[in-house]
Amino acid sequence: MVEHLFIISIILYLVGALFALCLFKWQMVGNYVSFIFAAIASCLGIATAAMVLFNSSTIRLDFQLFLPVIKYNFLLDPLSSYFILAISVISFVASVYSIGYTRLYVNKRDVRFLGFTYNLFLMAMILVVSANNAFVFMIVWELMTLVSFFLVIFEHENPATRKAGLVYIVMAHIGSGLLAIAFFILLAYAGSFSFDSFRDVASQIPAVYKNIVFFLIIFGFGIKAGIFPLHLWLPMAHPAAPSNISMIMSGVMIKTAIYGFIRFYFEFLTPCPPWWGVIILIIGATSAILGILYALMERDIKTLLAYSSVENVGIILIGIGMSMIFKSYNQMALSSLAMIAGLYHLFNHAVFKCLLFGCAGNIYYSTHTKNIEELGGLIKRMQITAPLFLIGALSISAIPPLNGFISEWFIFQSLLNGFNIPSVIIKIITIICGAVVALTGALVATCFIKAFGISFLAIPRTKHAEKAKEVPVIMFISMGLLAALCVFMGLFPAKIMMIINHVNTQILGMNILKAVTSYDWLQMKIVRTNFTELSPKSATVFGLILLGITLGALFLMRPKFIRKFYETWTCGIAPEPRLEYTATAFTKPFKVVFSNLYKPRLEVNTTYSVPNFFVKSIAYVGEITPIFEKYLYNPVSNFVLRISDKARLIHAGNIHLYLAYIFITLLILIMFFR
Amino acid sequence: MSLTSNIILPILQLIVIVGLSPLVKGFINKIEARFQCRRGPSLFQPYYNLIKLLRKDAVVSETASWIFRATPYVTFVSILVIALLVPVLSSCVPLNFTGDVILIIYLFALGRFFLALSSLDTASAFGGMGGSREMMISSMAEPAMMLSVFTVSLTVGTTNLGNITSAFLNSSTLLLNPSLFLAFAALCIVIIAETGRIPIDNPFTHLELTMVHEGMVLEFSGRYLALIEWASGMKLLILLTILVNTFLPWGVASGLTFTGLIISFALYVVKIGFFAFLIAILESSFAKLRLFRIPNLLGTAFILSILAIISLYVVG
Amino acid sequence: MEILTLLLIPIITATACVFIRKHSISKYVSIAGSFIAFVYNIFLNYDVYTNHTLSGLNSFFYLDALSILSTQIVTLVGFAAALYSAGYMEAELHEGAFREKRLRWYYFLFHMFIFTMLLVCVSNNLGIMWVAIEATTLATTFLVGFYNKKPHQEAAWKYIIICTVGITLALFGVILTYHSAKGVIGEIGYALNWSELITVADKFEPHLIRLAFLFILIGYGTKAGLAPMHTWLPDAHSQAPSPISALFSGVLLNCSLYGIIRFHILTSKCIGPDYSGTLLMIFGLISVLVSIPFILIQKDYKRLLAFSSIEHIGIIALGFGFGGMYGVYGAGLHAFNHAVVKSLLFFCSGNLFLKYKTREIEKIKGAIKTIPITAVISIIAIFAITGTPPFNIFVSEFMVLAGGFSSGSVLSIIFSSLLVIGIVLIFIGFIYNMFKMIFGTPASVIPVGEVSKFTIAAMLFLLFFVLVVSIYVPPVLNEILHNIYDIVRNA
Amino acid sequence: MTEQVIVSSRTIDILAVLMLMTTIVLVGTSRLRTSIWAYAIRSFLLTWVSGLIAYFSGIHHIFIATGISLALKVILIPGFLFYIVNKTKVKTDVESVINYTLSLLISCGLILIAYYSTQSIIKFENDFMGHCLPVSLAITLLGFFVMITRKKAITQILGLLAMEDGLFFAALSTSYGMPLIVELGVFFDILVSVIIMGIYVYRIKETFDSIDTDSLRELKE
Repeated sequence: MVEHLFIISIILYLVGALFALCLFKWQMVGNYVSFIFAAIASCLGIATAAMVLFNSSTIRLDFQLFLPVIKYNFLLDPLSSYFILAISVISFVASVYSIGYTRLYVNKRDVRFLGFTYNLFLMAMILVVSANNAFVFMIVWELMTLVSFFLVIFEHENPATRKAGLVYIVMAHIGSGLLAIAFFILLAYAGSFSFDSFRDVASQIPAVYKNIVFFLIIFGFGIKAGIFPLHLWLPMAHPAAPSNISMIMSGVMIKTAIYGFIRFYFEFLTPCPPWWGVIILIIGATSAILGILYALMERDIKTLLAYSSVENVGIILIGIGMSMIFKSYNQMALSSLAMIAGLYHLFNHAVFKCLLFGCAGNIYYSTHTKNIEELGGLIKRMQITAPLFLIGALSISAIPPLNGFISEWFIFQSLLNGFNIPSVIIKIITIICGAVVALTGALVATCFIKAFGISFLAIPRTKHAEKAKEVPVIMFISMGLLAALCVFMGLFPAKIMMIINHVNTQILGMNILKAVTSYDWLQMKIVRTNFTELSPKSATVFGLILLGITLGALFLMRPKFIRKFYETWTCGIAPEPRLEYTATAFTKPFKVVFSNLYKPRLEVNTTYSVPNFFVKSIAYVGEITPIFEKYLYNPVSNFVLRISDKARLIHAGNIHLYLAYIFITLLILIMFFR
Repeated sequence: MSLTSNIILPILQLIVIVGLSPLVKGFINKIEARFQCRRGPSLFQPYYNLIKLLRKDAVVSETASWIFRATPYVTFVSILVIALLVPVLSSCVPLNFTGDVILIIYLFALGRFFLALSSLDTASAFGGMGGSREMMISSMAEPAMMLSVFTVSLTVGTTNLGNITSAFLNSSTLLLNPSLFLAFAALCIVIIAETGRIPIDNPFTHLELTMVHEGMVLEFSGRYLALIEWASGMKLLILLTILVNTFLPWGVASGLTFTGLIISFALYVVKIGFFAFLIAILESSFAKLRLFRIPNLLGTAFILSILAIISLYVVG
Repeated sequence: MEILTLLLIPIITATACVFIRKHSISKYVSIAGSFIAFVYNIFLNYDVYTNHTLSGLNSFFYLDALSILSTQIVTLVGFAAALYSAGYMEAELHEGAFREKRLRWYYFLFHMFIFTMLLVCVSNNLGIMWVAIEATTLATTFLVGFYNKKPHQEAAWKYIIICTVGITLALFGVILTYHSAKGVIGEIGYALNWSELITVADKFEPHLIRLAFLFILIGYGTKAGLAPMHTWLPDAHSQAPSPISALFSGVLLNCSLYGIIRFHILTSKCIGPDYSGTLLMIFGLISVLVSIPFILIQKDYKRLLAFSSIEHIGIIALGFGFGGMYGVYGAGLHAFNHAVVKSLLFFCSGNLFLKYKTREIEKIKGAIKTIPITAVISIIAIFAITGTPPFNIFVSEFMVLAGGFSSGSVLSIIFSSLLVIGIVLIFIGFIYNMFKMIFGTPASVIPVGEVSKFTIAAMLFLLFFVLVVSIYVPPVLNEILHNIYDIVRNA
Repeated sequence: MTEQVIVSSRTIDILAVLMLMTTIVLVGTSRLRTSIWAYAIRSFLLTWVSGLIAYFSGIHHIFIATGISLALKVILIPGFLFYIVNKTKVKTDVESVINYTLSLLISCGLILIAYYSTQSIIKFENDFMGHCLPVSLAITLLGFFVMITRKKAITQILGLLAMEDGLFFAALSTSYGMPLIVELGVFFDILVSVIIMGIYVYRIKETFDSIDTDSLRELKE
């Protein structure tokens, strides 16, 4: 039953792709067809995942089709179905959204190609998380990369887009190369490509090879996940892609890397030493803080969101890392608590990041700009997008009672539990990570206050923003769904934890549902850890009651309260856009405080109409140095190119030289291999 | 605990926090006036202000959106919810189950979020300036706050303020712990930063370029201003309450006896008064720091809290 | 007898082409001839498929899985190239690159070339095989210098000198083998027949065989383009007309490698697989590593492809060197895949050349706008040649690597890790150049539209094989590859 | 072992050494015509050897091979080369990349290598014609060396031919020549290749108006 659903959904993706390609003339129709197919298929995906999760079963699909020597194994276990769930939810929403969004391109570019690659992309992601065989995994993994690459360079006339695409595909391919080596090393021990055999030999691999594989995996998957300093491609590629694609890339594609981490570290490489977990933890913390610091300085809203994805991946990895540490100290209950934190945040991030990218897409759709300095006052012009963005912003900054807060809370709880770890060093590291997470949370809030406040509030700064109007309805339906999901996951965490618990029972063999949920005196289900309880539901209820009381009291105090509207007091002049606070100005204090990291460069050049007296114009350039490109990537690539340039002497074009090569080779062989 | 207590205690707490918070402000103003050799306004001046403002209509900027109008209510209510989460008179907190100190911290963040938004909402430059500075200060304060709170909750083994208080009440030896003193110091600095008192921010200034909190709320008037003022007053009181009831919990009623409540109330007033007095001294003996000196101060707080944690882990 | 027919087809076609003066007819003749050869060879395939070996002319010819794979590649690519040159040479003719009557010689040499390569694959006598390999050089020298300008003559000269030297060295290896064989067999006539040698190879005198294999490796390796004997290859490939370059990369290299593999089998039967296997691995790895820098900083896209051929020959050599099921199977499959994809890429390059009249990467922009079909096909082909899933080269490279890693010896694990890194770097080089040429907006006023129907037909024909083999290895091919593994293993 | 066989084997050894000397002449001389003559002489010696072998081994097809090589290697090819030299009217002295004394020293080294590398094989042979294999290898290497160091295109052809002589000698001396069909094929290949090379020498002379291979350096990275 379930496997049939699964196969059908895959087939539907394929059919959608082919349909999109076949409908030559009617682009609009092709557009609808492909995305509707995708939507249906993702619904089936949701159903599949739900079935597998709820009767927590594992389903194997093995085909011996096509290639002789190699089997095609797929496995649907709770872990993979959790990811399938996330992917399918997001892809459903994105598909519905795309139906509206793609109108931007109809008859301007080849929408058929978009639909084609889009469907393949979704299919590839589903297959990545369900593959049970190294060979199949590599194929679908690279297919995912390849298709998303074509989506990134969809607007290839723009040089920036081309650069983004190049950087993306190159880095992704380096990652896959490392992954391949890791797989092969495992293969050398397992003797077969199947993941099952990897699981079987997990304990027999010698430590040194395990460590090699560990680092290969960090880099291989880390590039896709966008951890610092391997994040370079992410803030380039995600903005370059069409918004409906960035929804998926940021929402779920980078999560497939997290899936890889979990598969390897909790199944193929167990038991793992504590310091692995510590490394993951530190990587997570670094990515979190640096990611948000760079997001803070961004003016391009999609780049900002991309950097914030880096930050969130960091937070997820903190959860995973804690879980690994606890596991290696064999404290399974805490390990699964941390795992809940990580996976919960994973799902949350998928939801609100998708929502935010959708709103960014709406903004681009109606204003054709992504630079928030050119926006403003949209809240009056796009009256539905604004609240949706606000909800997204609130939940990404972990404001209760929305979902972001829950996972943040769990992260804090698991970090607090670091005191159970025997080693003092690790204890201290965990607590410092706690501080980092706290700082990150505050910075996220700032960052999204900036993003929302500058682009939606006050007066429009440019014509684009003034002429902005609301986008087609179909784009709201999907995003409304996401917003609702944000609220739901914020208010009823126990439900989500029930799902994640299935995953835990599979990969950690630990069912802590009883331990982490209980009932309060109003018999409402609440979440609890060994430190405390949390019931966002009742907190919200009380909040609403108090709000009611406040309003009532105020009404009683002055029944006929009225507001008078006047223009803002700006020291006597009529308020105009130029007087508004800009995004750059808003984050200026942080630029000063963290100037060691940013190395800000600013130049002011003034042109005078009458020298030194009447200023005609003042140009102010302020930018931050991209230290990773400057000090890490450029040197490496330059080095490689320099070496290659030296190598050109081999082909000097002189035939005597060429003959001499052969002669010398011959002599060497005769002397030494005789 | 019985249903009655679950009805009565919240109401009591609300009354105490909501009722006393203007008085604390008035008290601080009075003391400072005394230090400046003025008679100063009456203790109850803040009450008069609030009532006056509540009676008035509001003037709203025409560029502002519904965010601006929603902000006062959000801020006020979020503070009220917090008021239900902290132990004031009795160590058994009514809404213990709904959340812990982390929730409290993020509820503060909720109010701050909306305030900062509304500061940007009225296309005036001062608002934005105030908002960005406020965000900077609070972000810097966040880690120190978190860590000092962690120190306390790790010594006790819970993050619920109520349980913390009762734990300290039960065994006073727990309190004699050097790391707690470090945490206490850190928390004091953080509270000053959070409530925007001198030397971080001057609550009395309306000189444009020095405004932080005042800059944010510059455009509010009438009822909205009243709610925000009141909320900030309550924030001060709540933070002080957390401070005193965590680090010097003596006298806090553990049960729900009438006498117990009376005693703890009396002691509570004394402690709060003491700390208010300290703030007054501080404010009248220091000048406001330069904006970019503030991170150093908060950094000190952070270092203190880190030391607290490390000493806790290493020494035990 | 069947084998003789296979050989006769190209000869007849060649002679026919000489006598037909008008290109409009001769092109169809050549297409027809190569097509017949292609189809006929498929039937031969089935014969070998049913009864594992095939021999004719009192065992003068000998076909087993190894040789049938090579003939298959020869005829397949040969047909595609004939189809392509019909369009390409016509376009060149219109450009006035040469006079029409020289085209006859083009087709004559073209089919003689195919004939010689077929002879290499089907001859049972290793001496004849040597003669045939030398003959391929002689047949193609004029094709390399076909345009007869300075660079073409230079390329031709380097080609014939270097290759002849190499082949001459190989002859020494053949002689030594013959010498040691005579020691065992004694009877002269058959002493160089593979079918005889393989039976008695284990009784050979080891020192002789070792020395012989060295000379064979150097000699045929020169022709196969194994570094550091590869130096003729980029020049010849870049100067020859595109269809000929396609045949060079796709087929000629394989044929010479085929020679090496034959001796590799003999040697490993005599003194165990390690000696020759290790040598193959070393040269394979050197070839891969040498090709990397030139691909990274290449300015001429035909040279780029040439260097990539060196890399892939290296990979095939590595595969045979690793040995084992995965290694050999993968190597065989890789030979096929590389032949198909690389010829396809050379066809693409030919179309680019016809459209832009330059071989410099920098001067080409926005091909996807001007020649969309070629551009799309070349994108696919580039991703295929760089071993990107889900295309066919990935499958074979993956198997070769699996062979390397699962063979257990530390040396081969290190080699395969280096191979992975090399493959990634080469991918980077290719993609970088692809971006320059394919995407963007065309700079100057290049007329939009494909050049010739024939070229597109040839490309689609090959593309079909690329896409099919990437998801499905036909049972015949599969069986043949398995047989090759048996042949190598039984040694 | 019969008297006559021993005698002929000794003669063959002597001839081998003579061939080696002609090759050294090829290395040492600075005159084009001299080196062509050296080639002719070497081929003649080679033919002599094969005649001898054919005589006492009594294998008939070697006679055929002898005849062909006499016609081809002693008469045709040298003639063709002289024809080319006259036709292209090149200056008839050979420039070398490295000077002659040094190249002579190197060639000594090569001969040593040839002996060194074949000794392990000779050990297993009977002492009969012990010099042949190393000498033939030496000739091959020397020819190769000439190809590397001499600049003129024609000298490269000569080097190649020297290599092939060495191989023929190896084939003859070790195993009485290859099977006839192979021999024929090899002869054919040599002839054709020399012709083609000649044609190219002519063409290169036409286009580059020199047959100096240093002018062929356009194609490079």
